[in-house]
Order: sequence, then C-alpha cells, then structure tokens
Amino acid sequence: MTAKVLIFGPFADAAGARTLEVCLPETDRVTASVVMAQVAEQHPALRALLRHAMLAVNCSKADDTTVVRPGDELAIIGLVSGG
Amino acid sequence: MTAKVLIFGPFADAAGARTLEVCLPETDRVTASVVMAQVAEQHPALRALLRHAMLAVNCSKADDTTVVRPGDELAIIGLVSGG
Amino acid sequence: MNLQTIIQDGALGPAAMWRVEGAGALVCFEGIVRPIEAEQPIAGLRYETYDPMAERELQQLAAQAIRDFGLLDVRVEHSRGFVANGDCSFRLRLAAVHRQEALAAMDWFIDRMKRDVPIWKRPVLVADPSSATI
Amino acid sequence: MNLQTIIQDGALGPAAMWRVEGAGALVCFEGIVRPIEAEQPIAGLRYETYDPMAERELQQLAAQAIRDFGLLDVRVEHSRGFVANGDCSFRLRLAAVHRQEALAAMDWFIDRMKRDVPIWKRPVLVADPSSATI
Repeated sequence: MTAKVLIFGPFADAAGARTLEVCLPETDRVTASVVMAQVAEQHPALRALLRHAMLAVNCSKADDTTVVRPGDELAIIGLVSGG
Repeated sequence: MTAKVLIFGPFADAAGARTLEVCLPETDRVTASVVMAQVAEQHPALRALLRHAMLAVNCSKADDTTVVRPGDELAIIGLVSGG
Repeated sequence: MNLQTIIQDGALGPAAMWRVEGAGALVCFEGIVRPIEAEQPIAGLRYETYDPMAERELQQLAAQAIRDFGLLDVRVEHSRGFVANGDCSFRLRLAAVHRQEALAAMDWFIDRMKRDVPIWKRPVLVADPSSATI
Repeated sequence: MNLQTIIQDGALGPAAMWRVEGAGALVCFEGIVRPIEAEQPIAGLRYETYDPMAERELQQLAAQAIRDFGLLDVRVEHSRGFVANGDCSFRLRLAAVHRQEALAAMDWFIDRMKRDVPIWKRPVLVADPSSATI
C-alpha cells in the first residue's frame, strides 16, 4: 500500500513538502518501525533528522510494534519538538 | 534609660499591648542582647515567644552585639513571621 | 477534572481573571518571544502545530499534572503561527492548595511539553521575511 | 535596578499588564487566602505589617534575587489588614531571560520572605468577628 505521512517543522523543510508518500510492503502486519524504515529508505534527505523522530499513529505516539492500518493518520514527530 | 519597643502579632497578643516599656541599665554600651534579656525579665508573658524572636534596630535586624542608642527605633521581630 | 487547553492563532492576549475554589497558590508562567534567537535579531517566531495531537498531548499532560502533583486546576494556552518578539506565545496557569506542588508541577510541565507536544518554532529574521513561510 | 515593592491595604486587585524588555519568561505567583485555617473555616486573614521594615526587607530580597538569579525585574505586592478568603494577599512577579532562573528565584524568594519580612497574619474566624482586632 501507499501511505501518506504528515511532516512538520524541520522535517517539512528538509523534504520541501508537508506530506510524504511512502510505499509500504504488502504484508498484513505493517508496524511503525517498518514505516519509519521505509521513510528513511525512500526519503534520504530526512535520514539525519529521523534519528531524533518517532511516528505518531492517529495522534498517539507509536512504539516499534504499533500496527499501522490503511486509513490511519500517520505523522512524524520530533523527539524534542522544542516548543 | 527607658526604651520603647514595638511589638506585633503574637507578641502584641501575649503582652496585651503594641508597645513595651523596658528599663535598660545606665551603661554607655547597651547591646541588642541586653535589650532582649531585659524584655524577657520585665515581661514574663513574652518569654516563650522570645525564644523565636530577635530585635530590629532602626528597621534592621540586630545581632547580639549591635549597640542600641537613645532614640533608636526598637522592634521585636519573629524569626518566622509566617507571612 | 478541571483543565483547559487552548491553541490559538497569534500572540496570546492578557490573562483572564481566574479564581479557583480552595486554592492557596496560583502560579502563572508566560513564555515571551525574545528579540534574539541564536545570536540573531528576530522579528518573532512562527509556531507550527500538529493540531489534533498537540491539543491531545497538552490535555494528557494537564491531566497527569493534576493527578501527580495534586493540583486543583490547570490552564494552558499556546500560540500557533506568527508571534512578534515581546509578545506572549505560551501561558501555563496552575492552581494548588500550597505553592510547593504548583512550582514543582510548573517545571515538570514545561519540560514535558517541550519533549512531548508536537509544536515547532521557526525564527522569523528581521531582515528576511521569507523565512516566515515554508 | 528594576524592582518595585508595594504594601497596600486590603486584597490585591488584578495584576497590571507587564512587559519587560528582553524577558523570555514572566512568572507570577499569587497567594490566595484559603477558606480553612488550622481546620477551622475562616472569613479571611488579617495581616499586620511592621511597615518601614517590611518594605525595606522586601526591597532587599528583591535586589538580592535580581543579583543572585540574574533576573531582569521583580515586582512584589503584599496586603496589610483584612483580606477575605478567596482574595489575593500576595503577588510576586519575576522576569528573566529563561524560565529556570525565574522558577528557582520564586521558591527562594517566598521562603526568605516568610523568614525575614515582618508581616504577621491572624485568622478571622467566620463565627468570631472580634478576632479581627487585637
């Protein structure tokens, strides 16, 4: 499947966009760690920033094993957003 | 000499007055500790409270050796006033 | 539980009057945009918020502060978009029976907010208004 | 040095607007008279101040806070006389470049004030208005 991932702040600057398209493997169990690995793979400009980032699924912080389903709202969140 | 000493809060309650009259020895060097000792001597109702009190001379905290002169403004200050 | 979180466009206005039944201590923190960022003069900061999540995280932090520090009430306001230097972009108000828990909670809340709440800031340079937008 | 101390009759009104050049953090503490004192319902507190000395001690504390914590500005207000429960009897406002020094100074100032500033409080019981005066 292809997923949309919302990005903000320095992530959006580095990507030159506010949304990423990410192709995900066609398995029945896609986890947050798979999504993050695919983002890094498909968007090399973000790699350095991704070391200090995590995935949010439906507005909740995901851990590595959180399962992502079609239709979930995905976003990349800095570990320190620095508000 | 006779000195006036201002008192407040629980000191005023215990003495039933807002000012104490205290007779001081006729020496040329009366210190804050002499004043406090004379207050305790001449106003027994205050003795318990005086253990947690100090003298202020002209609105400054005095130490034991601070010299008191005629005309100085004297006041008894709680060590914890509890504002 | 008494808590309120608001994310609003632009600088925060003056704090509204606040009375909390039984409170002995009201503590208010205001974060003000400073005229210098990373040694450069700035016109202000532009805040970007991931809104539904930022609101939700603020609510969770406020609820946890009430529980863990025994607070009576928590009010949080944060700006979104441009805030000029000298203006207020963040206000946290805590009500407690005694001051100790309010002051401890204040420090804790701001640390956690910076770590957990998806809000990003970007300096808007005096000389470079283009940095105001992506 | 930017500091201001005020001792005034009765409850404190709402805080005035406050802007401090270069400040990144404004912290305000308000002490509110609680409805219960020593497990008894009270109408309020009556504050007795040794005025010239209380003012002087507050000034000295404010000056020391500015020096020791690197604050930009300090405002202190304290009530004298009767303050009803629910009303504000003490307000301390600190301005700093960063929040850490402001929060640390807040705690320090209030501890020192309770120890050093000659202000006494007396509960005024709901059932006993005579306790309002000596």
